[in-house]
Order: sequence, then structure tokens, then C-alpha cells
Amino acid sequence: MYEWGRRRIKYESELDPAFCQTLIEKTGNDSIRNCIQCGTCSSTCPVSLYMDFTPRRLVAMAREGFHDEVLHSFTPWICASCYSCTVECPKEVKITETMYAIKQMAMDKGVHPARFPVPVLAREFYHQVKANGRTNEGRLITQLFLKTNPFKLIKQSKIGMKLFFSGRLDVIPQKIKNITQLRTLLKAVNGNGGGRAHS
Amino acid sequence: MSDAAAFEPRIVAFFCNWCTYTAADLTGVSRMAYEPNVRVIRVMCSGRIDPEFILAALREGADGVLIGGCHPGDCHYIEGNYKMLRRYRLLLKYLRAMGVDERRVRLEWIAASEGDKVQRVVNELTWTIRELGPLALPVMPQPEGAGASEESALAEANA
Amino acid sequence: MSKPKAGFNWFASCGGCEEAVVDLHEAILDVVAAVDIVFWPCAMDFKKDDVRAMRDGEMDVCFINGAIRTSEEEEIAHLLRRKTKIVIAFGSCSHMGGIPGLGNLFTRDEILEHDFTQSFSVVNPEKTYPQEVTKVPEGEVELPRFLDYVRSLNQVIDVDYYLPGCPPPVALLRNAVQAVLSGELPPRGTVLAPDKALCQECPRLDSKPDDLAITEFKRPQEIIIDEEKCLLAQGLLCLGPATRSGCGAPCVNGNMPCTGCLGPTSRVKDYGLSTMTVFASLFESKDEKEIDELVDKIVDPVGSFNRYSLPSTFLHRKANV
Amino acid sequence: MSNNGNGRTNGSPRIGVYICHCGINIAAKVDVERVTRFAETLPGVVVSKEYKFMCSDPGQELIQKDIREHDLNRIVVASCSPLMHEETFRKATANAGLNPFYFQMANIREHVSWVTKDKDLGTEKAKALVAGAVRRVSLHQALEKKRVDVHPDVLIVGGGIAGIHAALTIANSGRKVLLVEREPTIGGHMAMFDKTFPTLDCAACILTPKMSQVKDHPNITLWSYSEVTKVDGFAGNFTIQVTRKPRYVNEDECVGCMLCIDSCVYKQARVDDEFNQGLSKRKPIYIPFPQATPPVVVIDPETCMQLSKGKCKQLCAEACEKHAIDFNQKEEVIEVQAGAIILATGFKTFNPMRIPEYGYGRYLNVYTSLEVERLVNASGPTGGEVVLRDGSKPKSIAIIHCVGSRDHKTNKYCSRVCCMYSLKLAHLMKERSNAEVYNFYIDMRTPGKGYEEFYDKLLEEGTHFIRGRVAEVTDWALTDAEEGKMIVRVEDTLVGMPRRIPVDMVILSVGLEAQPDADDVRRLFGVSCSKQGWFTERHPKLAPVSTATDGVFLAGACQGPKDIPDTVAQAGAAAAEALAMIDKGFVELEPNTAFIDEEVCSGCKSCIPMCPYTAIKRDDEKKVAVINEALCKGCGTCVATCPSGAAQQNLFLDEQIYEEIEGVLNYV
Amino acid sequence: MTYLYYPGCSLKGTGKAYDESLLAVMKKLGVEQQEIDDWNCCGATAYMAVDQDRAYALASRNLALAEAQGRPNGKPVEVLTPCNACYLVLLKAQKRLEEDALGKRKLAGALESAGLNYEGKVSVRHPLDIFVNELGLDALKEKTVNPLNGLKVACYYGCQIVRPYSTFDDQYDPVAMDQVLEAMGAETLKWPLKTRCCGGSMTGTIPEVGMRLSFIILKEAKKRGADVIATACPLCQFNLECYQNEMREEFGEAVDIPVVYFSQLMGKAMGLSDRELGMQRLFVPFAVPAASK
Repeated sequence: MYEWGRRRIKYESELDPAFCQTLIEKTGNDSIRNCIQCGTCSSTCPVSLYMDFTPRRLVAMAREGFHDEVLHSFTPWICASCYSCTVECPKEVKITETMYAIKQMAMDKGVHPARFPVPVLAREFYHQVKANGRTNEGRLITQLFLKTNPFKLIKQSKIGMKLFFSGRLDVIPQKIKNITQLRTLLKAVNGNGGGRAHS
Repeated sequence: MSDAAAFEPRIVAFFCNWCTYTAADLTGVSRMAYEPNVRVIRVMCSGRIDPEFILAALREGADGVLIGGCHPGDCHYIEGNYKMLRRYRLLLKYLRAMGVDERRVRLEWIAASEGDKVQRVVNELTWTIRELGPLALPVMPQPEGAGASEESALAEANA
Repeated sequence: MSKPKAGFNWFASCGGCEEAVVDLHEAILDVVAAVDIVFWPCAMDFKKDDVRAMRDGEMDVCFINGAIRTSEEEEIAHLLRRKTKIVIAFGSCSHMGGIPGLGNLFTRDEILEHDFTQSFSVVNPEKTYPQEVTKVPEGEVELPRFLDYVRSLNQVIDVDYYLPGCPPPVALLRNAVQAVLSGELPPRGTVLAPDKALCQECPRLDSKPDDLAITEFKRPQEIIIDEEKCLLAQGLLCLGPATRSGCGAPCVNGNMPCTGCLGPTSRVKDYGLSTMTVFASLFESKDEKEIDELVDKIVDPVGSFNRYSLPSTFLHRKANV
Repeated sequence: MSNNGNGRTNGSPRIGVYICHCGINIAAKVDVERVTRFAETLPGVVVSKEYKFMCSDPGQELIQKDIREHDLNRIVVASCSPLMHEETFRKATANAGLNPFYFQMANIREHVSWVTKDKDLGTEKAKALVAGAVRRVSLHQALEKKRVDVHPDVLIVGGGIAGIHAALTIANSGRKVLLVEREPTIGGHMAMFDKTFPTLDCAACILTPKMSQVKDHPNITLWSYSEVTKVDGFAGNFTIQVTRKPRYVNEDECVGCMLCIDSCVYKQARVDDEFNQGLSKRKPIYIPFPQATPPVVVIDPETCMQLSKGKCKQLCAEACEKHAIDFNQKEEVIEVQAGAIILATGFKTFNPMRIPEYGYGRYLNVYTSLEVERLVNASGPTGGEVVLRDGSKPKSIAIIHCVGSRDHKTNKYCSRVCCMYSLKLAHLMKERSNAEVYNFYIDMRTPGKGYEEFYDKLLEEGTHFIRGRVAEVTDWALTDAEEGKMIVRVEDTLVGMPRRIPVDMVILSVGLEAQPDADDVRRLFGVSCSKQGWFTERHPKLAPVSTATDGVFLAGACQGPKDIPDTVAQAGAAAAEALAMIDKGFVELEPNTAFIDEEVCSGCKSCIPMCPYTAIKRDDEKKVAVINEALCKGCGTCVATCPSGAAQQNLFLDEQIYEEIEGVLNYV
Repeated sequence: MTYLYYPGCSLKGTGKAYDESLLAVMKKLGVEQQEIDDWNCCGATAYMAVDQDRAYALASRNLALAEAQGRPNGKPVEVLTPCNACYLVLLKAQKRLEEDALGKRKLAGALESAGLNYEGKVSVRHPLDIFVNELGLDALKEKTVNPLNGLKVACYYGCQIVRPYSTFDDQYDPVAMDQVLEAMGAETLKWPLKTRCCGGSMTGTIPEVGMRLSFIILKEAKKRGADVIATACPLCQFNLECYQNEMREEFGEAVDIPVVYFSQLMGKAMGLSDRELGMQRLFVPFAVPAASK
């Protein structure tokens, strides 16, 4: 949001020239260098209207090293992973993957915007998988609201009840048989980020 | 395998004048860098390439050979490339029988506009051969080699 | 003036070449009359020491047949070289490695193991292998070393001339002897046979189509061979187009394809590759799969194209073994 | 193998080696000094020198001086690709009195310095290539180029503006031209346009006079509705087979009165009119447009009752006083000779069905730019009035740029003309309909004489320019204003906000693509083409209208998207190149032909089926193969095949190649 | 051929009806299936977004299990994956293991330490792909006993079924579901929102945005006269159906319209009972109108 008197200029010394490269290594492809700033991503995106920076602007900023703006932006947290930007991009920029990478970097640095419960959801998701091998939607949602906005839980309880009575809410989590194997597997992977998601 | 790091393959390439040689020029014009291990010999048509050249190159110390011709149907001389293809398929069988890894001799169709393909193919072949290691064809002692002096020594001893 | 001194020797070969000398029939008397045979272990009792005793270059000409496989053969080859003015590699084995040369498809150990333990006719439960030195009550007995590979004669010593063939055709031998006697010899290194391929003297050449395209390969036992028609046109692997002439095409006249014993003409560096090239180029198909199907019909490309010449190819022997 | 003698064919070589810096093009990645010193150590090398630009006059003089002073008899230049400067250095060698084929080139620019990152490795590679060239050149032999007379006629394929202009240029110089056009009329795409940018000349006004000149020119033979089906021969002497499709109307008789069309049993025109892009209908017997050249009707066998069903009252034939209609006309195949060929086969427009997001084919009022060209054309289906399919007038129009251009999923390249023609259409639409016109562009590209000024003019006219590539043309409305309209979803990238813009009409500025049969055509003429199907010129800068095949030239958009001024300029250039070749009267052929050494040839006939040009015959007397030098094109396939080494190829002797192999491998 | 079936967590929870109806329909069609034993969570979007490598590991375990249980016999093992998110993640992992040598090496090590091995012989398929491209529409027509005549269906594919790795249908305007339901007599809507995002997990995380996205889809389907929306994703179905009351409160406009799984409609046409198809689990009840019978 614009504040009166706040300066609107970027000095070269404030930029992180290595930022783009870091991001590229994270996503494993250098497609964002191909961006021609045509805006197809932003116009095809169903949620770009809720973002602080459109995906196109985020790519432009990432490429030029606007480290702070990019990591603090809530654009990636709004991304719904629908991939329409990725498939429509005329230069085959992997935008969705780039959003993932930005999220991971933001979480690593602990700078993600606090009001977005996505990391909370991810963390809960991770714990459930680690414990049972599968997720339980009911618990997922309950935990999410408990940890972010208990008030919402009350609001949503009506739906919850309905789900329960239509047999669509499993209260008892399903657990896979060979959970040891799964844990060994997850442990063997060198997590490439999101360190906080499973700490 | 510690030698593998130091080993740099020597590769001879035979490129046809019209498609692949021109493509390699385009790779240059487009400044697409590739592994420096390849030495290109220009012929007018892949049909000119005699398998004897390929094996002569291996015998002379090449670790791999690349043959580049026009795509099927595109040969500047109508169908020289098919003749090369036939020789190549038979040659591969011969190489297998003779214990030479067939990945060392590669035939590729590369059109004049495919500068990027030259880059890719040369890199791939170089990397493959780096993994395969030196060809090290068996060498036979040459006339007047060790055997000769041994015999003389033997003869003198017996004399 | 004394008669020229001549020698004959026999290394790794079947003995057929010696037979070819005998095949001179009455002409052999002329040879004997014209030269002094000072060394011919096959026919008369000569020992190594007899050769050693000669002066260097004492023999005017020596015909050497057979490839080099053992240490003894190598030693004697060098010895003969020193004692001889003109060394003539006599027959395919000596010229290009010959049939024994196909031993280069295997390692020495593979051959020994097969021959002394696995062969049908062998019973050798203790796996006894020939030893180079064996102690017997009388002392030590030595056997020559079985070398790692087979070589043609020129891969061991310098060779002056080559008389190709398996065995060399009598006519060529006669010409060679005459040339030696008259002293009218071509440049060193020459193969003493016409420098044109067999098709030149093939009686069936006219039946060879101008637009020959190979669509199939047959083995001689699979078809009834037309006695008039070009063998290649009948789908047989006839190596005539790539092989030196001078033999009078006895195989073709006997209704069998040429197998290439006279080796290549002078411009060819690798006989097997050269023959493969001509056949492959003549395949009809342009489709990789079909080509491979045809290639599959050539069961043994090395044996088919390098029957007599494996050691003198670019590769010499099977690699990476 | 040492058992076969391999005497060198030439006596003691005295070789001069010249290494080029090419400014820093080579010197940056090759230590030229080191390579020069290395070359001195090679056998036979008498002098080894380096120079900044070998191809320059002083560079060439350096070689010539050395030839005379050091009595050199062999020259090696290590510089760029032989395809670039081999001829230059051969001439330099010849000017010093040496046979030009005592020369060999090592390519240390395209194949070394430009593709190698490390200078040491580049230097090593350059050394290897120089060694190969030195070893090879010592076996070079003196050769002579063969001269062949040139046939003076020119064949031009394609009768769009490029073919028309080239044909007129050549015909005006007094040479004969055969112009072959696939469609029933010449004129190509330009004939469909209304106005041309940036001057807004009427396309018909400037094109149709040229079309009639073609028809009337005594030196031009025009074969429309015809295709080239076979090409044989070589530069200066092409034999071309042309297939003339039956138009079922005798071309010499028809006067273009069109009475036949009026009397066709079809009272109503029912067939989509190709010329009007399907926006109007025509009859089975038709003339593509009033100024069609030749002005001869044509019958479409697919829809004509007589030709498709075999049953019709044949009212057309009755109506024709000249009795020109002939239902029995058959396809004709004619063989012609020409010395040079100009390809001017043009382009096709991108089919926007491939981008379903833009709704072409789904929403009625989404048009391609070519359709709109017809729509605004006074002789078009609406007489130039801008109306939608339901007859209403659009109040707002979106023009979407880069449809099928700059897009990895369709065509990666920029089609070059769309920005300008979009501006032209924006102007025309505004002028004719007074609608709000929105241009959606990624980058505005107006590099041409008067082009930027045209853009300025459009800006002044109040047309909207929104920088952003459209994601979607859709019809789901979010606001009342959007109801019943098509909505263009786009990010206004300059504002940084997504926008939804409701419009009545959408114009897709479709890109240019190569003709769908470009691949067959290029094979026919032996030229190469890029992955996208554009014919490849011999050199992008220095030989832009020549091809890899001597005697075949390119004009117009078949070589790549281009606008009318560029097309005409290129057509003139192609005409000039063709004329230069013809007026010289002869062509020189490379001496790299094959020959047979009768001493070695056994007459085994293996080489005969190898030759695609039937240049090899067997001399039954001598029992040896004989190569007809005039027919041989020098591929060397017979040489590689010959099992006894009797067949050899000039400039590519077996021994020369073996020397080069040994040289590049064992150079240290 | 027997397909290996990977239901995913949602089909055992909120998407139970999808599981039930799909299995019933496949049984009726004679498509044999066998659930992958001991499958685990696919590693879906929420996970993929923050810990890519572990997400791939989760997916790979499923692929490895499938490969072992399917006993590849030259042909790839076909894994039937009805949930959009699972489909995308498994497909993405499969592609990565195919194309990215480095990624493969990384994963292979991890799999090995867990006693697993994946050789790349699994092909991930969506039921719609199977119905259209393997079974064929004629087979579906044959099994139709109660054609859905007169029923106007808005086919809603969701985003991840055709993007970005899948190739069986157009990425912008897919038609597989339309073809299936048309073959069974229904009339399908030509509309531009077939693949527009429903909001995904945002209905939970940022409900104001998530609900808005679902609302747009429901409103447009209703406006175009759809009787019912057919979905192919448990999350889409949940978002579109369960929040309809909340949407009415939030946006002041009723968008009540039944939202069912395409497999439920198929089952209706094939004469299966409501119970078999899990119809009782719907929040917004749906019955094929009498007129259409």
C-alpha cells in the first residue's frame, strides 16, 4: 500500500544480484530468464486480482533481484496451483514452479506473510503424512482453523456436521501398514527447503 | 577410474558439406559452445564416407567417430545418406563382434538449420565416450620391434 | 655362377601351401634344377642350427607360409629374415593372417581353456595346460610360448613380396619363381598377383545386372545355385568384386562363391571393411529396420568378410578383451 | 597396412600456412601465435604466418608474395569456414600463378573459436585442424573447373508480388520467363489486401497493373493452375516438369465474359469463396476475383455437377459463344528447360483454431486479419462496409497481436508484419466504423521507413494501445456491461493490473507460416529450410537470395516473413542474381567429380547402381567402368563403395582423407 | 487388463461418493481394478509447494508399489487415478523420473534405503482417459439403460486434470467428460469455465477468495441453464457444493445447483441405484428429472 512520503525508487545497491540465480537453481530451470513480460500469466490467472504483485511483475522483480519484495509478497501464497499460467505462457516459463520455489525460500527465511495459513496447512499436512502415511481432511481443516483462526472453525462447523452426517468425514485417521518404510523414505530425502514445515 | 577424469576423448567427425557441415557452421555463428574434442573432416556427402575411414580414425587414436549427413530424403545427392546408413548398420554389427562399443561410432542426420543439434550431439558423444574411457585398441608389435632384438640376442648367445 | 639358394618354411598354417609347391608337378624339377634348396623342413631334415650357421643374407629367396602364433615361429621368422635377401610371404596366412588369424576373435586364455578342457574330444578333469617349461627326469623340456595373438608375417618381419591365396595359385607361384630367377622384380612390397578384382576374370560377370540391389542373403547350402548367373545376383555373399584375381576363379567355376583368399587389391587398406561396404551399399532398403533384418542375415560378419585377413584389419583382433 | 604400396602423388611440397586472427573472432579463443609456430614444425611447411584479416587485400597479397618469394606450391589458410572464403583464397592462390586447388582451408572460426570456451583447448583444436590441412594439402593435385553453357530462360515459381516483380524485371531485360502459379490466378496475398501500410495505397491499384503487364509481356509465359512436379539438372541447365491442372476451360478461347457463370445450373452461389476467405459464396464455375489474371474462368471439379456426378444440363457450355468449356480436359505434363530458378512460393497465414483460448471458430465475431482485409475491401463481400456476421456494426473492436507468433507452442519467431498491418487495420476500422479500437500488443515493432510515423498517427487517432498479451477471449460476463459481449482478458502490463474489456468484434492478427508443402517443394528444388519451413538462404547477410543449390534463388516470404517493400526488393535482387548468372553465359563446376583408374578397375559394376545420376556406365570393350564427367555431381558415393579403390574423387582422394585423419589425430 | 487403482486420501473422505460411484461404474463396464496395497498420500499441492523433494518421494513410493504389484510384463503398469490433485502429482513425479536424470538419481537413493525400487514402468491414467480412449464411447452407449436425455450438464474439469503434464485432452477446452456424458444421452454445456480454478484449498486458507472463485463457476453454469454440474475432482466437488449456503450469505445471490461426480451421472444412466452411487452423500440433492427418462 502506498504511504505518503515513502520513497519509490530502487537503488542498485539494494538489489540482490544473485537472487535470480538462486531461484533458478531452486526450480531447476532457467525459464524465467525467457520472460518477455507479456502478462499472459497475470491475465489468465484466476486469482491475480487478489495479488499484491501480478505474477508477471513478480517475475520481473525476481529477475532483477528485488529480493525483499519478492519474498514478502503474498502473491505466491495466493497462487492456487492451477497451472494455467504455465500452460499458456508463450515462452514456456515455469511460473507455478517458480511460485513454489519462492514459497520455499520465504519459509526457509521465515519471512512469509503471517496472515496466510498456507504454511500452517503444509505443516499439518506433513505431520499427518509422517504419522499415518495418509491425510485426514477433517483433522486437517480442524487443525488449520485451530491454529490460525478458531473463530472460523465455528463458522465452518455447520459444514463439518453435514459432512459427518453424510458419511464424508472420517474421524478416525487411516494409517498405512508399512509406516516405517515411509518414514525411512522421507528421512532419506534431503529436503530441499521448507525446513520449517517439518521441524 | 581415476584416469577417467584426466581422459579427454579424441573424436573425428565426418560431416557432409550440405547439411551437417553447414549446421556446424551455424552452431559457430550462433556461438553455441560445445565440447572441444571433435575434429571435423568435410566430405561432399555422407555417401562418400567409407567405413575404412572410420576404422582408420579409430586405429590412428580416435576414441569415437561421428558421422553427420542430411536427413533421409534431404540428401543433396538424392540418396547418398541411405548408402551411409546401410554401411553404418552393418558396421555396427561388425564392431559389436569385434568388441568395440558401438556407442563410439554414431550416425546422426543433422540438417543445415540444426545448429543446436550439432551442439547436442557432439556433447552427448563426448560425454558418452568420457564415460566409456579410452578406446585403447590392441596394438601388435611392429616389425623390427622387441622380438627382433630378442632374437638377435638369442642368436648371439647361442653362437 | 652358382645357383640361387632358396628356402621354404611353414608356420601356423594347414600345410596346403606346401602342397601347392608340389602342385607345380613336373615344373618342380625345373625349380630344383634352377635353385639350390637349402632349407625346407617339411620335405627334408633341416634344423634351426642349420639356418643359424648361414651367413646373413646367404639365402637368396625364402618362401614363408603360415601366420605367427608362437614364440618359436616369431624367433625363426626373424632368423630367416636375417639370412634371406628376398622374403616372400607365401599364402593367405602369411600374407594376411589367414584362417588361423580368426583366433584373434578370442583371447589366448579362452582358446587354451576351450581346447584343453571343453573341446568334445578332450578329457582333462585335472585341467592340465601345456607348460612352457616342464621338468622331466632327463632335465627340462621347453615348449614354445603360445602368444596372445596371431600376426601376419609382415607384422613380425619386413616382407619383400607377397604370394596371395589359400593356397597360392600355381600360375602365380610359377610367375614368382620366374621373376626371382630372372631378377625382374617389381617394387618391394608388391603382391605378386594382378591388381584387379576377380570379377575381371569371372565367367559370370556379364550376367551381373547393372542395377544390382541386394534384398536377401543366402548361404550356399540353402539354394540350388544357378551355374551361369552371377552369384551375387543370386543372393550369395561372393567376395569376387573385392578380391584380387589371378586364381582363375576356381571356386566360382566350381559353383561356389569367392571367399576372398587372395585378399584386397593394392589400394585397399582394410579388406573386410571394403567388402562390407560394397555389399551394404548395394542393399535395396532405405528403412533402418529392413536394413537391420538384412544385416541379421549375415550371421558372422567377421568370419564372412575377414575369413583370411583378420590380423591385417585396422582392428587386428577383438578389442577390450 | 604396409603390405600395399601407397606412393604419394606429388613431389616435395613447399607449404605456406596462414593463420587468421579474424580480428578477435579467432584470436580470442585461439592463441594464433602458438598455432603459427606449431605449423612451422609440420613436414613440408616452409613459411607459417599470422595476420589480422587474411581475407583482406593485404592478407591475400601476403600469400601471393610468399608464393613467389618462397616458391611455395601448397597453401593452407586457417580462418573461417570454407563455405565462406574458400573461393577467395583459391583466387588469391591462382593470382599468384599457382593452381587454385593446391589450397586447403582449416576452419578455426566456426568450428573452433566460436564454439570453444577455453582458449587452451581452442588452441589445441586449431592445431589439430591445421595439421590435418597441412597433411592433406601435400597430396593435393592441380585441377581445373569445368565450364558449362547456361540456358537463358528463367523459371519463376509462385505468382504473388514477389514472383510478379521478379518476372517483370527479368522479362524487361529481354530474357524469357516462365511463371508457374498454383492457383487459377496470380496476385497472391497482396491481391486480397485493401490498403497497404504505411502509405495506405490501395493494394489493387498498385498490383493489378503489374498483373496485366505479366499477362501481356511478350517475354513471359504464364502458366497458372500449374505446379512444378520434377526438377533435374544443375545450375544453368535445369530440366523442369510442370503439371498443368485441368481448368475445364480452354484458356486460349475464354475471354472472361462470365456468361457461363451466370448460366450455371446453380442459381445461387453455395461454395465458400476461397478468395474472400469464406465470407462469401461462389459457384462451381467461377473466376476468383474480377481482376484475376489470366482472366479465365475455372471449374471446380469437386462441386460441378457434370464433373462430380457426370450429369448436368451443361448450361455453362451452352452459354459460351467461344465454346471454351471442355469437360474432357486432362492434366498435362510438360517439360521445360531453364538456366535459373526463382522460388517465390510465399506463405500461409496461421490458423488460429490452434489457440482455442481466442475463440476463433467458437465465437462468430472473432475474425482473422486476412478475413478483415476482405471485409474492409471495397470489392469484398460487404463492399467495404464493416459489419458483423449478423449485419450489425461493431461499437468496440479488439485487435490481438502476435497470434501464432512469438509463442513457443506455435511459432517462436516474430512474424514481422503483424504490428504494422494491425495498425493499418486499426486505422481502417476506426475510419469505417468509428468504433473504439483496442490494440493488444506485446511489443510494438515498427522498424521501417515511415512506419514509426504511422504509429504516431494511430496514437493521435485515439486508438487504445494496451501492452499485454491476451489470455482469453470469452463470453462469461461479470458485470452488466459485459453481458452479450465478448470479453478480452488481459493484463495491462503498463498499469500492472488485470483488465476485462468487453468488445463486439475481435480481430486476430495472425502470423505468417511457411506453406504447408514447403518441405516437399524444397526437396524438389534441393534447397534447405529451417525447422519452421522457411527456405534457407545461402548466407543470411552476404547471400540473402541465393540458396545452397547454385542457380536456385529465393524471393519474398518463402524465405521468411516479410512485408511488401522488402519482398519487392528481394524479388529484384533475385532477378538480378539470376540475370547475372545467365548473362555470364556459362557456369563453372567444382572439379570434385569422380573418375575411374582403369588400371585397377575390374569392371565389377558395383559402382553403377550407386550413382543417382546414371553417370556411370560399363565399357564392355575394356571391361571397366566409365564415369561421364558431365553428369557426375561429385558426391563420391561410388568412390566409397568401390571395393578395389579404382573409383576416386578429385579433391577427395582416399589418400587425402587418410592424411587428414592422421593429421587431425596425430598432430603433436 | 487390470488397472491398479489409486484412490487417494480424499476419495476415502469427502470424496467417498466419487470412490463408490466410480468403482460401481467400472464394475458394470467390466473394467477390472485392484487397489494398490498400502498406498500413501500422493504428496499433493500443499506438500509439493513447500517440500518438493519429499513430495516426490511420497509419489514415488506409490509408483514403486504399483510397479511391484502390477508385475510389469513388457507393458507399463497402468495406475488409475481419479483425483485431480493425485493425478497431477503422480504424473509429475512419473515425468520427472523419466526426464530428469539428476532428480531420478536423488530419488532412487532414497527409495533404495526404504527397500523400494522404481524402474519407470508405470503409466498414470485418469478414468476419463480410460473411458474415452481405451473403452471407447460405443461401449458406454451400449451400457446405457436410462439415457440422460434432456439433462443439461455443465462439465467442470477443474484445473489439474489437463494441466500441465496430461496430454489426453485439450488444455483449455477439454472434451472427454462431455463426450462420455453425451454418449449417455445428456446434453452438455459449451462454456468457457470448464478448466477455471475452483479455488482449491483456498476455500480453507483464504475463504473469501476461494469462495468467490467457486461462486463465479456456479453462477455461470446456472446462468447458462445447467441442471447439474459434473466434476472429476473431490476438491472441486466439495468447494462447489458445500459452500453454496455460505456463498449466498457472502455474495447475496443464490447459486443453488446440484454438483455431482461425472461417475455418478454415468451410474444413473447405467441404471445403478442411488445407494451404489453414494447419492445420499450430496448436500444438494440431485435426481435425474423425470422428463429425461
